Amino acid sequence: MNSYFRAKVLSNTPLNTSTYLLTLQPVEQVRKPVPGQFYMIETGSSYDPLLKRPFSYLRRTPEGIQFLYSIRGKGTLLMRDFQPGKNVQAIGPLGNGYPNAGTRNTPVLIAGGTGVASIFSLAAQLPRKAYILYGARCRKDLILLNEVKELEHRDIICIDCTDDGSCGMKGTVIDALNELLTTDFSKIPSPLLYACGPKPMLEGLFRIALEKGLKGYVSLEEHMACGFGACLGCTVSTVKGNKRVCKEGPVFPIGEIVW
Amino acid sequence: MNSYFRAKVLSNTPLNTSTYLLTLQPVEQVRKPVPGQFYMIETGSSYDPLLKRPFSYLRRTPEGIQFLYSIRGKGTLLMRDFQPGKNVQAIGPLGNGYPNAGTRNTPVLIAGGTGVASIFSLAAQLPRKAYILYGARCRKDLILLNEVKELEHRDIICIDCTDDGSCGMKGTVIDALNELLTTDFSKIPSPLLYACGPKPMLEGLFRIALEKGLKGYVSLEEHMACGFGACLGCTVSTVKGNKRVCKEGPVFPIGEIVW
Amino acid sequence: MVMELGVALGKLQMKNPVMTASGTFGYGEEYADFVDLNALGAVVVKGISLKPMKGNPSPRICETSCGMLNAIGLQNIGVKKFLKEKLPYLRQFDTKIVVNVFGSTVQEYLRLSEMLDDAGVDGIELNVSCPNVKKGGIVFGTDRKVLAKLVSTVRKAVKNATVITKLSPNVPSIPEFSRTVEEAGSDVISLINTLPGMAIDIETRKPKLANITGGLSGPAIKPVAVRMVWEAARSVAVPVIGIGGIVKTEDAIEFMLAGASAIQVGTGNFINPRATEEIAQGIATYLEKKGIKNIKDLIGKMHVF
Amino acid sequence: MVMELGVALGKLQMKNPVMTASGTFGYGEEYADFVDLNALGAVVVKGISLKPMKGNPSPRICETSCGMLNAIGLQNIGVKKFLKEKLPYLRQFDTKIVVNVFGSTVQEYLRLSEMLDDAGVDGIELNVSCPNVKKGGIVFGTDRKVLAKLVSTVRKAVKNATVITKLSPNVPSIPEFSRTVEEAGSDVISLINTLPGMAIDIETRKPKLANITGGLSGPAIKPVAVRMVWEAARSVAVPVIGIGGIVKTEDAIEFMLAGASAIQVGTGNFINPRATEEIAQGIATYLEKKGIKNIKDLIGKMHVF
Ligand SMILES: Cc1cc2nc3c(=O)[nH]c(=O)nc-3n(C[C@H](O)[C@H](O)[C@H](O)COP(=O)(O)OP(=O)(O)OC[C@H]3O[C@@H](n4cnc5c(N)ncnc54)[C@H](O)[C@@H]3O)c2cc1C
Ligand SMILES: Cc1cc2nc3c(=O)[nH]c(=O)nc-3n(C[C@H](O)[C@H](O)[C@H](O)COP(=O)(O)OP(=O)(O)OC[C@H]3O[C@@H](n4cnc5c(N)ncnc54)[C@H](O)[C@@H]3O)c2cc1C
Ligand SMILES: Cc1cc2nc3c(=O)[nH]c(=O)nc-3n(C[C@H](O)[C@H](O)[C@H](O)COP(=O)(O)O)c2cc1C
Ligand SMILES: Cc1cc2nc3c(=O)[nH]c(=O)nc-3n(C[C@H](O)[C@H](O)[C@H](O)COP(=O)(O)O)c2cc1C
Ligand code: FES
Ligand code: FES
Repeated sequence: MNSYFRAKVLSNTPLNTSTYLLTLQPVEQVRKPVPGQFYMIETGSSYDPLLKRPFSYLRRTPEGIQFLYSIRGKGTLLMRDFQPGKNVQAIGPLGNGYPNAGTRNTPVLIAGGTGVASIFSLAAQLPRKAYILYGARCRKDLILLNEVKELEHRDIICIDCTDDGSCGMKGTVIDALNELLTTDFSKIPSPLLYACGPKPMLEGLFRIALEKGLKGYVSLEEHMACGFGACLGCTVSTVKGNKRVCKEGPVFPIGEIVW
Repeated sequence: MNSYFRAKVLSNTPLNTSTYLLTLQPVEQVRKPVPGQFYMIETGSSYDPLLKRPFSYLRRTPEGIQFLYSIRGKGTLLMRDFQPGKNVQAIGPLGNGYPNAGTRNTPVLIAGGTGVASIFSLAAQLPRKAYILYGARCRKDLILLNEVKELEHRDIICIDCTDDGSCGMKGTVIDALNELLTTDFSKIPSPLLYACGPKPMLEGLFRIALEKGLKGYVSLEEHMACGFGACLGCTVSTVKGNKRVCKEGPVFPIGEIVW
Repeated sequence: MVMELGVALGKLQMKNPVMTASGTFGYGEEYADFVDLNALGAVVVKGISLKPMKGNPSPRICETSCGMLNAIGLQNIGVKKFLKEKLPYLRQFDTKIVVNVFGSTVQEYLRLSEMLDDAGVDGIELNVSCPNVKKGGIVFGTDRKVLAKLVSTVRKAVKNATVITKLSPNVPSIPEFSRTVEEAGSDVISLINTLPGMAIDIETRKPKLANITGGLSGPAIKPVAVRMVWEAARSVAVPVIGIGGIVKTEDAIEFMLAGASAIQVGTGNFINPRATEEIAQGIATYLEKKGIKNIKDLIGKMHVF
Repeated sequence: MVMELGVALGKLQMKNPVMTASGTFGYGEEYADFVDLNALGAVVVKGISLKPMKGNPSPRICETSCGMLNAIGLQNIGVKKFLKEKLPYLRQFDTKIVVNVFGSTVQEYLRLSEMLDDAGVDGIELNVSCPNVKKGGIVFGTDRKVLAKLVSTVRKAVKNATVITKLSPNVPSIPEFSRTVEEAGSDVISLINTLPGMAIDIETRKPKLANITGGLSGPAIKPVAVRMVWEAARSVAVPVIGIGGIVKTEDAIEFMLAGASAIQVGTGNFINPRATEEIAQGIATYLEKKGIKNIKDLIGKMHVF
């Protein structure tokens, strides 16, 4: 079983102008990922870019492993040119996935932007009733919205929202969460938060959790060099000292992080 | 008229396992090249490789400019992946072409390996009887041999040779030249040499020229950073001091070079 | 938006902060095909010595990861020929002319600077990364006493031209050397010159440069250069020119945020011969986008956490 | 062909010249998934201090052209925890164990070295690129007197372990510093550590590292590193370990031709976590192809024109 492996690009499909769905087919026997884990993916064959880039595990298909990525800088720009058949090196699955909710809690999932990749992978395998709040700037940034909505048949209630109101509720996921908790709080038996998204969103969530005494988990991002705990480049301040996002995370109990 | 321009890859075809025929279509108005000139071509979009690479002008087609390149290192390896439609930046035409033979001389062209690109472009526009000696390691390295042979209908006599004897005469072009000069010397009115190929070949040629009192021109290669005379990186020792291969060359009178 | 792009390096008033780095822009004319020299703040020409020099044997350059090594060996046509054949060409343009000079004794630097000052060039850039023959080959730029002597001697003799000292990156402390040069009277400090490096071909087992070692330049050295420029700018009051790995507008802005009042594009010219002109334009666009009216509000304006 | 791949660095006998560079290989166990540690000449662990250190705030790393900057700030678990929790793991393997150490006084280095020597580690690598609190923050590695004092003190106290001094690249003369360290008794010299650098995000205008400056590593610095290793190896008789930008076999060979008796792979481990093992294999393949029976015939065997 390998965690450093060669994979073939099966497909690389634009979902909107800046987000792509990438399917990699490992050409070696590899480990199985769990939701919340991530992979380090090589973006080019030269030394510029030098380091692999971290991407959350989205889902497995019979042929391969899928990822969502948005174009940010030089690495993701090169990924856009990945042609089917191309070989790339990858490392993974890495980090720790989302802990189980336990039988008594109701998972409340919160996804912002490409954070949907990690949250969707979790939602897709939840065994029972849950909520999923999904927000983005506008309609076309609500990547995979249909897939998320389809989870409703498995009793997962999806609340989508956009900053500009072009789809779902107008406002941020934090607004949506506040509203959900205000109106339906009593109806949700011990909500347990699971969140992945931009830092300001996670900070907002932390404040709500503190205020309402909620528990939960957040998936964090930090710049990474290795992805497997060797460089100490990706640490985050926690109440228990510095922790490596790639190794002790990327998923952390929300209350552990020093924001 | 631009000499720094963007071009589109029209085609990029393997001619053998390590040599490719590249056709670039400038998307801007560009200057016309003459045989012996070259272009600096960008091989990748990142800073690794950093510098453009020099390639001789092979010929023009109605659609674009053609080059021959063999895989040597990281730049040419990336060129192999050029897909039709790709944009590349290029500079050219650069340097000085081959001087005219004058009416009384008989051009004797000598090409070794990919040196055939530069020599073929010259041969293709010679107005009168000439010889072309073309050598490579083996049959499959005699790139464009058919095109070279077709020049015979224009009274250009082609003598091909291979180190392993798998095609044409067994031996080097220098052997072939020696033989030609020994057997047919009297029949060739004032031979004028034009050569492009690996350094050992050109050195061999220089010795023959010295010995037999022949004149002619050689096209040289040196590592280049700019290609247009600014960096002084590509100098060669000549009897008149250091000269820039990219600017005063790449074609030099054979007797001027300090070997 | 009306923007102020001009910067003053001592008496040297440039229409914008974009200069060319010595040795990468020939004598200017090599770029006539690519760049409108009128669009540049200043042209810095290839290093000039009193007598012509033929430089090192080939190979003189090789590529490295995101950089290149060069060992040109300061080949140049000598100051006389420069004044006669190259300067008149440059004078046609509405740009400042800076001449990079080097010698093997203080006297040679002095003589060169006087000749160029008399000829009316706008700036003289002292390349101090050359061995001092009098001092047993020690490089001028790495001995503070020798460096101070050189700079003050030249400074006293030069009447009109702005004196720029180009620091060697090969010193233990950039702040100390910057202060040394400032105290010696240099009007401006420029940095960095190339980092000494080497490369070996493992097939032939030979060094890739005939000279064995050469100077590393290009994007690879940018982080080192930005750090040194930041250190220099914090240590002195005179303007600092940032050099090292600038290829695009973003790189130029980075150096200016670190404290550079102007920048020089070197190896970047080989990658994109139009780089200087594009960067001059790009800086204007950046300022406009950010609503910065005067380029001074960019210089040294990095926000610290 | 029977080949001799083993090299001796003083008393430190390694089965092959491939080592890991401190700070890029954790405590070894982080690579258990990727590398058979038995295949390596030695494992050099993350820099250890007497007391645990929490290091710098994030962001601690950023990528640059063909390189990366890091400002980890020497975060580590402290020597006690290392001896108790990490050393036993490494002892399982048939490889040498080298511990990189640093302190803020000579006494701290001494205490650390003694503890590690007593614990039976094979080598102690002195990281001297840290500020000396007693000497007003000056970096140990950039002051020859302080450096000599440090090395000789440690050398006298250590009984069995091989003492390796890791030179700072931030010195005016590598030959001088190499000789200083050799004279002070260092068994081996390793170089280079990272080059100080920085990068600024032009959108936020903030430095890309919370610490503002960091150390540059990776392929970008290889030419500088090869040059310094060549200078060091020519200046001293003790073995030199080459470090800086080694990612592939070719890079390792280049350093050995320049004079390195062994090499360390740093940033290369992030690019390819199997790099060390592949390079150990690759060197054997190269020697075989070239018909070189003993690796000694590679070390310093660059052909000069
Ligand atoms: C555990 C983890 C999981 C991730 N999952 C996904 C995912 O599923 N889909 C997705 O699109 N992105 C994801 N990211 C973010 C992704 O790694 C970055 O967008 C990517 O590395 C940017 O690379 P680049 O070369 O294009 O940008 P660069 O040129 O390197 O930088 C462009 C910008 O991106 C920022 N950036 C660079 N690296 C990171 C990083 N590691 N984390 C956050 N910001 C960074 C830089 O600060 C800069 O502002 C994840 C990050 C982590 C740490
Ligand atoms: C004026 C001129 C015209 C040329 N025309 C052609 C042509 O038509 N077809 C063709 O295939 N090649 C031609 N070359 C050679 C070509 O430029 C090199 O093969 C190419 O630059 C190698 O690039 P790389 O990145 O693949 O190799 P690198 O990784 O840079 O190096 C691989 C090997 O190639 C050698 N090399 C690198 N650059 C040059 C160079 N500029 N000249 C000679 N050797 C070099 C290196 O020393 C090394 O041994 C020409 C060179 C010059 C100077
Ligand atoms: C080919 C070449 C020649 C150079 N010649 C000189 C020179 O004559 N005088 C000088 O002071 N610097 C010279 N330099 C150094 C550059 O001016 C500049 O300081 C250095 O290359 C770093 O900038 P860059 O990374 O933008 O190239 C030369 C650099 C190169 C690449
Ligand atoms: C993330 C990181 C952490 C490092 N930590 C240490 C350290 O603790 N002690 C030390 O001596 N060097 C440390 N170094 C320097 C490396 O050991 C090595 O000298 C340097 O990175 C150059 O080699 P490279 O280009 O192969 O990475 C560190 C380097 C990196 C990239
Ligand atoms: S990325 Fe290296 S320790 Fe996390
Ligand atoms: S390649 Fe720059 S002068 Fe010829």
